[in-house]
Amino acid sequence: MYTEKVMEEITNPQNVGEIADADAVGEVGSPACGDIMRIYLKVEGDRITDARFRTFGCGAAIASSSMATRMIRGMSLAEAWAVSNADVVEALGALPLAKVHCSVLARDAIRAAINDCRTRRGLEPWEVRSSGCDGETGHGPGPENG
Amino acid sequence: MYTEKVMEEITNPQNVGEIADADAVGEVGSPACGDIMRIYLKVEGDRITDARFRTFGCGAAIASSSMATRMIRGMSLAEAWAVSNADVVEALGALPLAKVHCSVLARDAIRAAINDCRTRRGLEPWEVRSSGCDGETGHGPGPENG
Amino acid sequence: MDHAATTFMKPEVLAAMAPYFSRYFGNPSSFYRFARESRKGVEEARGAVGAALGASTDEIFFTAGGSEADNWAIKGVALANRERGDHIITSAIEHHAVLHTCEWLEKQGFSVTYLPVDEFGRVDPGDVEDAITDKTILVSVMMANNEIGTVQPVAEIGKVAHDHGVLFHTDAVQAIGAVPIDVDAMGIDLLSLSGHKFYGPKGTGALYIRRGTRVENLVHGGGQERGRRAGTENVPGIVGLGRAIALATADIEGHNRRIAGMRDRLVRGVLDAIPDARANGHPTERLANNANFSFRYVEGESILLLLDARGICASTGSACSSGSSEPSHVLLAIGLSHEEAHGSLRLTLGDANTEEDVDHLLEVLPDVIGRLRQISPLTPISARMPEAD
Amino acid sequence: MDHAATTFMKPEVLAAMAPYFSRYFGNPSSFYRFARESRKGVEEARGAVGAALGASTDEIFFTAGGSEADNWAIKGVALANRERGDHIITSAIEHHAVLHTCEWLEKQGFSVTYLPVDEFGRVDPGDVEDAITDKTILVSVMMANNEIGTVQPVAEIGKVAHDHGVLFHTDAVQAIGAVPIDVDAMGIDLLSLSGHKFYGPKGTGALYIRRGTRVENLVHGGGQERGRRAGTENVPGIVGLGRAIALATADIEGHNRRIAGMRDRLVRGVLDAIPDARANGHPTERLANNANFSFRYVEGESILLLLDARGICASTGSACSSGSSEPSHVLLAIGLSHEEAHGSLRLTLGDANTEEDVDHLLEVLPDVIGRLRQISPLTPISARMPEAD
Ligand SMILES: Cc1ncc(COP(=O)(O)O)c(C=O)c1O
Ligand SMILES: Cc1ncc(COP(=O)(O)O)c(C=O)c1O
Repeated sequence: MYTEKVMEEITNPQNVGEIADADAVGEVGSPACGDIMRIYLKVEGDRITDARFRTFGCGAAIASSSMATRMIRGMSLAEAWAVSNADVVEALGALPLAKVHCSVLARDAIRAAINDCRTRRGLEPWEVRSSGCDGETGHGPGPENG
Repeated sequence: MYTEKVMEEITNPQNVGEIADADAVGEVGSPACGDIMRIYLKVEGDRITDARFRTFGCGAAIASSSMATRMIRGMSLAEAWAVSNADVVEALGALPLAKVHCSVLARDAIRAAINDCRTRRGLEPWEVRSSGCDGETGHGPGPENG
Repeated sequence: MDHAATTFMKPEVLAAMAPYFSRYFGNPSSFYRFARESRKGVEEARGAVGAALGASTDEIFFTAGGSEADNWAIKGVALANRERGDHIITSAIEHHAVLHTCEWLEKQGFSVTYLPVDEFGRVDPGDVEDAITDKTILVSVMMANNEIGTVQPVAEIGKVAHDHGVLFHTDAVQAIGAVPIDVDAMGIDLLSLSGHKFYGPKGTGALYIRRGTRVENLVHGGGQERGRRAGTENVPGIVGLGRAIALATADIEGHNRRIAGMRDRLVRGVLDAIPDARANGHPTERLANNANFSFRYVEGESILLLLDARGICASTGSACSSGSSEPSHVLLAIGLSHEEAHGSLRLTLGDANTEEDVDHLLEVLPDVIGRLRQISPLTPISARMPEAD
Repeated sequence: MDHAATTFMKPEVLAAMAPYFSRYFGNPSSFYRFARESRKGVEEARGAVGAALGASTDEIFFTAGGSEADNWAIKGVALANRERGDHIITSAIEHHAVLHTCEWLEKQGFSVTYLPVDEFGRVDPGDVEDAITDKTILVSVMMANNEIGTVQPVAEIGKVAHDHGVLFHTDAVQAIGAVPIDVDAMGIDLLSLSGHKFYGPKGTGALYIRRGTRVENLVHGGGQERGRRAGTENVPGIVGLGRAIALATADIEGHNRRIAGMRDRLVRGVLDAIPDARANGHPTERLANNANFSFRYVEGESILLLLDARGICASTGSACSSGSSEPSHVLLAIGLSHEEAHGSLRLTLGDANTEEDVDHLLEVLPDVIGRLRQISPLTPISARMPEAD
């Protein structure tokens, strides 16, 4: 069902854990949905210097969180906001169709963390609509267009 | 489907043919039914001295006619009338359930021939109800009880 | 000579199935890597079926045989499209898997038109067109008939159906490996097939469903076959079906040429040797392997029995097993009398048959018919052999 | 350790099937002597199934699996007895082959009661009695549950049904070879089974129908299975099913003793080694081979994946594949929270398992759960292993 590459990401996920003095935390999902993703960020100026996660969920959820945190380390907040779920899938190589919603969750968790960061700094959050259990999300305007 | 014994009766039927100067002929069935049996008798006094048949029909029909003519040779007319379809099946050893109606046809053909004989002699026919395509027959009272 | 009833399984087919019985026995819907081989086997077979029909892989759904496929196609379309209409068109010479399914739908309130056929067993596409009403949701006409071998003008019928926005199902159980099939060119929306008719395993089949076609499930339950046919997949069977259809459709033309050569010699030989006989079905639009005869004055089952005693397997449309021995609905539909219909014989050649088999049949059959005619009260004196005893 | 999903085929079963693929390939409904071996094989298998259930041979009808048998039984009884009533009683923990069939019948205008179960997954026969109305035509309660292994009080339920003149169907797919069955003593009118759950072939199954029970056909067509299930018989499959059921039911008690011994050690070992874990299902009224756990804070699919990476096949009630990842209806029905239901693991032992497999599982599973709990945001600090990097 999963490719070798995704299985590697599941059996050896990167960036597992919390950041004690995190500058931002984003969480999406719920136990009822079967998926919870929580992403911790360390942000210096505009740049993400550390990203970690905790995830309750299926293999694709773990792999997506692991890959997402790897991708956004070193990015600016705007760059990280622009990471789409398709980018996550591409970085993983492939996900089964039924599992693509997990990559959407990862994107949403990143965005939730970024907005947490902005709020803590007294800034308006960028617009986002959160995803339900079914992984459908409205595409709020990113920083590029808002 | 058929036992070896019945197959033997089908591949080597006995008493096939006509009797040129028959004392009686009985025919039952129709082409639409898929079965026609015609039995020819030579009767001396009360005794059947020869019996022959022609049959259009399935294997069981051929085997039943063959066996029936073998059975009634040498019988009195009353004895032959008393031959039941079960007697024919028993003499054949066994018939598939779906083929039992062929033994009924054989009995009916015998009875038709016997009544033809009685009629030619100016006697009342014994009571009989003829069978339809489905092989169901009413059991008219035989000579024993009428 | 009864390959239309069922075929032996080719050694290549059994060889393809073998590893899936005990080594790759995983449930393809299971999750772990161990089940991957099973999944791969199933998906390769799906590809082979798709390729044989000119269809996409995701339009192929495996079933337990031709009957299930026919039932599913017809009930599935009927029940899923009820609000669009309640009228179905089929032909009088369909297999019972289609006819009895239509009769069942009639009991559920649908109305069914059973189109007549001509003396050769062909449906007229014009009749299909005339029968279509604004209530019609489905036309189901078989690609090739199992008794008399007649091949239908499927592409024309498909076009008529589509011109009127009606779905078209065809029972291609007898056509696989015999008629080149392209579901798009032929306008087919649903197509049934059965593995054991082309040297594949018994108890396997498939239904082609054109993408986007609304079909209700027949077997509800687990999510197998993308949620459309419940039940743990018969992995070895499916793998065997895939291998068999690839073999059967690799060289349809060459296969037909070889088989039709034998068949034509057989038909000529029989008609030359036996008077009061006719060949049923279409002279040219017919399956290469099928020969169907009516012999007057005799009944089909007894022909089979005497042939069987001489080592020849055959079939008859006369099914004298129900007590009320019904003659073949196909033979009656092409205009035969009850008597002629009762005296029918179907010989269907296959990969195992040789010219020697044809010689043997031509040697045995005239004698068999002769002996039965001697027994029959219907035979005119002129057609009778000299009395035996 | 996923024998409830499917089993490998025993060598004896394949050996029994082998001659029927290519040597005795006749169509058992054919007529000639050549087909006799096929017929004999099918009828012997029918006898074996009848013997395993305490039923007569003529009450056994072969199908293409458990799902078809469930569909046939429930739709067949419903449609054939509609004028007597339109109410069906089943349980909340049935297999989807039963539940989705009942839902389909609801769409056709039937009404269905889905009985609750207790925390161990048992149906209360008193609830069955209370649910029966004068419109009730069928009770369908499974003999043993496929996820949590709970065995139902089938005989009591059968008695209640019969006391009220209601037919009783049971899905015994998981029970064959594990629960001794006597359809008369248990008051069963219809019973479904599936070959590949007891080392028989995939794509085979059977429905027991008590003599005289009114059941409409599911697959219409030819006269196979005494006119009740159309389709050329899957002769090798049927023969294999017969052989497999004879083997599986030869020594149920001995088999259960051996398997339950391993299973009990496994359950004790898991609960001892892993905190915040519970064993689901009934403590005693359960299949000998089934162990079902909930591990808090983690999700089932990820458990499977990590086990798979260590060479262990297992199953979970959490089916996170539809997008809206539904937790198991069975686990919710016994009162688990969504989180607990998502974190379930089913291990089912079979003839191929040894004590070494149990050792291996006990070695691997605590680590797997530990690693996933370390990843999970739900895990309390107290239940977390020291951070890795
Ligand atoms: C309890 C139960 N019923 C029905 C089925 C369906 O059986 P099959 O997959 O053979 O159709 C299964 C197995 O998946 C089962 O466990
Ligand atoms: C034309 C046709 N349709 C359907 C069927 C049914 O196929 P199966 O016996 O595989 O269910 C057959 C064969 O018996 C057939 O010849």
